[in-house]
Amino acid sequence: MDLFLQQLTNGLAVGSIYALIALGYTMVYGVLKLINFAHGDLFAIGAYLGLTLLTTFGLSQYLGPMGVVIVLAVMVMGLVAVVGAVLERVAYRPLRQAHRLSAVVSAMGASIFFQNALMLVYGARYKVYPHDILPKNAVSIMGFEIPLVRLLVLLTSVLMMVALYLFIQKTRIGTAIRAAAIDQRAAKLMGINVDRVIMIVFLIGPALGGVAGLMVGLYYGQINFTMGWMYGLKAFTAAILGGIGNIPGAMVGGLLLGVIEAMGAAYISIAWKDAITFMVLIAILIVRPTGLLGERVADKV
Amino acid sequence: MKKMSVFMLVLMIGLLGAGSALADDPVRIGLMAPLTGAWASEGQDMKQIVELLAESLNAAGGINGRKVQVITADDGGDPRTAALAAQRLSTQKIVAVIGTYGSAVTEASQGIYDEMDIIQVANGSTAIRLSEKGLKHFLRTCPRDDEQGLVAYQTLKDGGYKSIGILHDNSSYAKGLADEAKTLLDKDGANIVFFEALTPKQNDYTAILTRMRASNPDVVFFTGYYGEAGLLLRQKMEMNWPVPFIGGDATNNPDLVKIAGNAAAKGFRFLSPPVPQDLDTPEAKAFMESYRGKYNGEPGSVWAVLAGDGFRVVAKAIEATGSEDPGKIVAYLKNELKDFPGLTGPISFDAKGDRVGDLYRLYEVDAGGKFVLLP
Amino acid sequence: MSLLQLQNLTKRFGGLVAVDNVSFDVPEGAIVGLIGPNGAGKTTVFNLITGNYRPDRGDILFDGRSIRKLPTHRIVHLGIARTFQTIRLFPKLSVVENVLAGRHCRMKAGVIAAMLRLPAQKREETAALAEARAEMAFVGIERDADQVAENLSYGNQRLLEIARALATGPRFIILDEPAGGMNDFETAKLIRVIRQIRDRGITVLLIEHDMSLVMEACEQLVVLENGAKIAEGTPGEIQENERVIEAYLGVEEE
Amino acid sequence: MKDVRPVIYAVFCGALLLAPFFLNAYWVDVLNNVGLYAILGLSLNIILGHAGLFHMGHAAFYAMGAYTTAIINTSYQIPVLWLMPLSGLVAGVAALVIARPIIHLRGDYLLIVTIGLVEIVRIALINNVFGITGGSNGIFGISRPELFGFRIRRPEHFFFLIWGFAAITVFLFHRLENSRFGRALNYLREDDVAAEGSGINTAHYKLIAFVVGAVWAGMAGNIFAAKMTIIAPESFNFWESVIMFMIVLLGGRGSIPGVILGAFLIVGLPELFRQFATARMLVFGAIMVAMMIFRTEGILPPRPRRYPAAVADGGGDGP
Repeated sequence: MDLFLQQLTNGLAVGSIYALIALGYTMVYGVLKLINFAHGDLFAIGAYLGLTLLTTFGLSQYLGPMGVVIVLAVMVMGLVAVVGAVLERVAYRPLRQAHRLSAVVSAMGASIFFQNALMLVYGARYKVYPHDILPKNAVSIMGFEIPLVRLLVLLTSVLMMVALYLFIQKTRIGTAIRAAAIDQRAAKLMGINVDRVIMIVFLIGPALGGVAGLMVGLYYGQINFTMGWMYGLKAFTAAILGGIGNIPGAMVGGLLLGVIEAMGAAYISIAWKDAITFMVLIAILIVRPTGLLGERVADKV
Repeated sequence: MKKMSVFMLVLMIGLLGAGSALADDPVRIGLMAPLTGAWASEGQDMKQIVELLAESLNAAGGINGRKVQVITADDGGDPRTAALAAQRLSTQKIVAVIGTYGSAVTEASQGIYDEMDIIQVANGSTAIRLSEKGLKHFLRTCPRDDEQGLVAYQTLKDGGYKSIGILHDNSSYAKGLADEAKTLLDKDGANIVFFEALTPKQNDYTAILTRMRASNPDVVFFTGYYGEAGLLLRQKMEMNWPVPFIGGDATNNPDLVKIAGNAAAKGFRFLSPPVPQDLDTPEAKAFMESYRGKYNGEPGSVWAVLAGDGFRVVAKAIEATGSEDPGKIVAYLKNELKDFPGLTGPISFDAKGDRVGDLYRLYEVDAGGKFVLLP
Repeated sequence: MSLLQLQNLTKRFGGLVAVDNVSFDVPEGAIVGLIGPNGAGKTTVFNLITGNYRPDRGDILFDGRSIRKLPTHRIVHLGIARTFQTIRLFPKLSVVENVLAGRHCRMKAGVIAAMLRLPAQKREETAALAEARAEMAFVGIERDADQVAENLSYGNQRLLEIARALATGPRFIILDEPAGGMNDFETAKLIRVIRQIRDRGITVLLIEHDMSLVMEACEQLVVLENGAKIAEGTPGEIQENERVIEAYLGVEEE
Repeated sequence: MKDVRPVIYAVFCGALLLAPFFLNAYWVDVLNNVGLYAILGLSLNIILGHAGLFHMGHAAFYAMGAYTTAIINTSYQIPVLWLMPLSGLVAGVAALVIARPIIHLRGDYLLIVTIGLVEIVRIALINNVFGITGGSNGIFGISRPELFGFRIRRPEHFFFLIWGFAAITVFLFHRLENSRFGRALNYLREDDVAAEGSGINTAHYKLIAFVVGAVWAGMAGNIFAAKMTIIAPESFNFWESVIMFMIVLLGGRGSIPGVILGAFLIVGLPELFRQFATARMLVFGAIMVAMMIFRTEGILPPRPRRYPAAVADGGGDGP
């Protein structure tokens, strides 16, 4: 039982990062019906930018650990949001009227571009975040030793998700985003500036991806230029698992994916872990073809 | 439509025109390395080192008065790209090729070089079978997995551990080493409580560590690469698990300490051929000096340095035989070259083209994050 | 004899009873209209007949045989063809290819025959093309054969859907608001086409809001309201029927 | 407008046929890779281009074909090319079994499942499933193919094998496209409710599209195994599927010339960019985005099928 709970927290920690990245996929998908294959690379850019900002400004000399994290997060979110918006303007907007898959190829091209740009700028070797930013101690909860950082990761992700959810549900811009997600043409007729909505989505999604990258950097320490591909794929899986286009779905899908991975590794096989994850995913989709929280679209005939 | 046809035409001409090779004076030596892809850092190091050595060789007058030209091809760390790279290099009138890193990648190129009578000196491909095929022109400056397996077995045995966990990453190399060590330990009746593979390039290994911890080993032997090893050490410390880790030679990279942090890396031991920093031969010292001078840092790993050794033995053999005949060069390397002063210690080859001598040393990471050679 | 018999058909969507215990027969060779206010469940009845939805209760007999559990393409194969309320053509394909889609279920050639272009396959293709052209000529759109379907006028798109349905070689055809979006001239043409279809021996069941078309073309009407059948009879009888008048009162006429 | 396409095709074929006599072994081998991916792209085109199914796991079928050949050739010494039909068959049967439960998934849900498929296959191969795949070492020592007693070993030899097979593929697939089967796939791609309502068994055709594509990918796997003589799981990773996917979309969904051009661009361009050294993939990525922006429906989108004019009795023959 102890082991089970331990693995559960392991899974939730990983899953919360997947969830944060998955949010970006799902938001963009909701409005544009586009799988932004470059999203994982925006996440990696966030991780690298975080490192650059941290080392060039020597933030930890002036601020306490929480201060560093918050200032970094804000800066990274801002910068990655700009990259995301530029990506949308350059690589996706010209393809908006084209077949959906055309934009997918453009996204893949952008992904290759970003990944290699990171390699050229930062080099192919692993990059490492300084070790002394975050506290190393563990807290004891119900007899468990849980590293404090891990709790912070989990907490930050959940906070971000709640904030995003409230933003989408309660604000005017959020309503416009939801309207555009349901029917772009109708939204346009209702006087919603769809271009602006898309731009906002391409600011928020990448910002969340970027902050996830920063968290991975701070938490795990090690980053490399190919990391976006792996995390991107996992997060896309999470978004689909939850029902793509659905914001709570991305959260549930991400956390669940992390837990499935941890449990697969714990109780079945470590080497087959990723295969088990995909098998579970396929099984779930066979039963629920539009993911856990996805709407069931009945055929309108 | 017209634009299209022009485009096709240009493409065809490009393909037709780009392939012409020029014949000229210098001794041409190929380098096949993973300049892009997952192992790009190793490949770029290999290129830096071989180019540096070629430069200093040329500055010193070249081989028998002839300049050396290094021709590099990117194998992408992937067998299919490697086969292409090999085809590309074999049209470039090279005498020998240095490289490459991964065993499967080397394997995909071996046949092509052999058919073209080009000497291949691999630097990081430790899979046993590569030299068991009877290829005439294949050599390597790195030791084989069975040798390291034997050393690993000795180390684990001498440590007196009662229960042993073995973790690899399912790569051809790490799996080979893990299997080799396990076979020897099993013969001895050692208690292996854990034998599994992790998935590389994923940041979170806590699930695996938690499970491994439950099987309660006295020591863990990890045969994979330094990136994962660093994370394992770090996450192991975060969960307050004091078990000692021993790594295979792929963990020999200063980045390991950077990733794990000094505190977590302290006490980690690994097997490796000695790195040039630890050799006090004049060659190694001179090399390190010029490397630091040019690239302002240390070489990333011993494998890239072994590519440098490959280059040096080939240059030596061409000089000694005064010939570019592959048969003569290989015969010289296998039969006459004895204890050549390499950057990684004395180099000799056996009849299969494998490097002779027990190369492995045991290193430990000290509190300051330095790799200390254990006696 | 009745070609199609609906027996106590019921379909629920969540709490809503879309079709409530509906029974009626369609005699062979007739033109029958299914009418009723918006949301009465007419299209749902069609979707039940063609297998797009499964009934919760009741049965559908075609030529005396239950088709309740058959997939749509099997039902088409048995001889029931349909058009859709919202036009569903293959918009990027040419008109002739759209009609050939209907021919598909009467053809046999498989992958290997197609790759090797066997003589039987070639004959079949030639014949199918001729039949497709005949159906286009029948509805009067043969001049647009090589147009892309989405470029056709609205009325012609409706006719193209009918041609595609006819190309399946049906005994029974279901038309869902065939005059929707047509002008008077096109509607008049449509009425001629519907009669000609019947003259070919094909039984017709149609939903239509255009009452002039219904009264002129149909020989028998079935009226639905809130999913239930409220009347059945000749156009004359229906026009007199109290309940029908009541049902249509207050409902805006289209 | 006069149709210049046949002229372009003829020039292209002529140039291609003469290429091995002028190019060195390296460039011939580049062309071999292009050819191999053209075959793979054409087979994926049936599924992705014609049937419109988002399938990003084609490398799984390619792997099955290659491993079938490798395992049987190394254990029973059966000549490599004889195993080509068997490789296709194994991949085809696997497609039939795998695709059945997932075929009803829509768009992106199918996409992730097929990505999962290729990952499951790769992980199974790495973990030496059934003890026959050789784990991450893969399988080595696959013998060279022989055709009519001639031993195929050098790139120039493979050139004719690969492009010969590509030519056969084009010939057969062109006919397939212009048939009842090809049209049925297009109908269900455009609107599967309407297709079903027109009497087309859409589930069946989706399945058959998968099977035909998989059979061809399996046969391409056979050639790949013969050419490499060693195969390893990493040759069939998700990235390979992505490459095939991009070839079809960049070239033009449903267009044979488009897919072949796509193979030239996606496989050939990175080779032309070698002068950019480590930046070559960066340039490649940027060019992909640019090409997609300038030709949003692919570079050579398919042309509409032509049907002989009315009262055609010599007809049935497509363009």
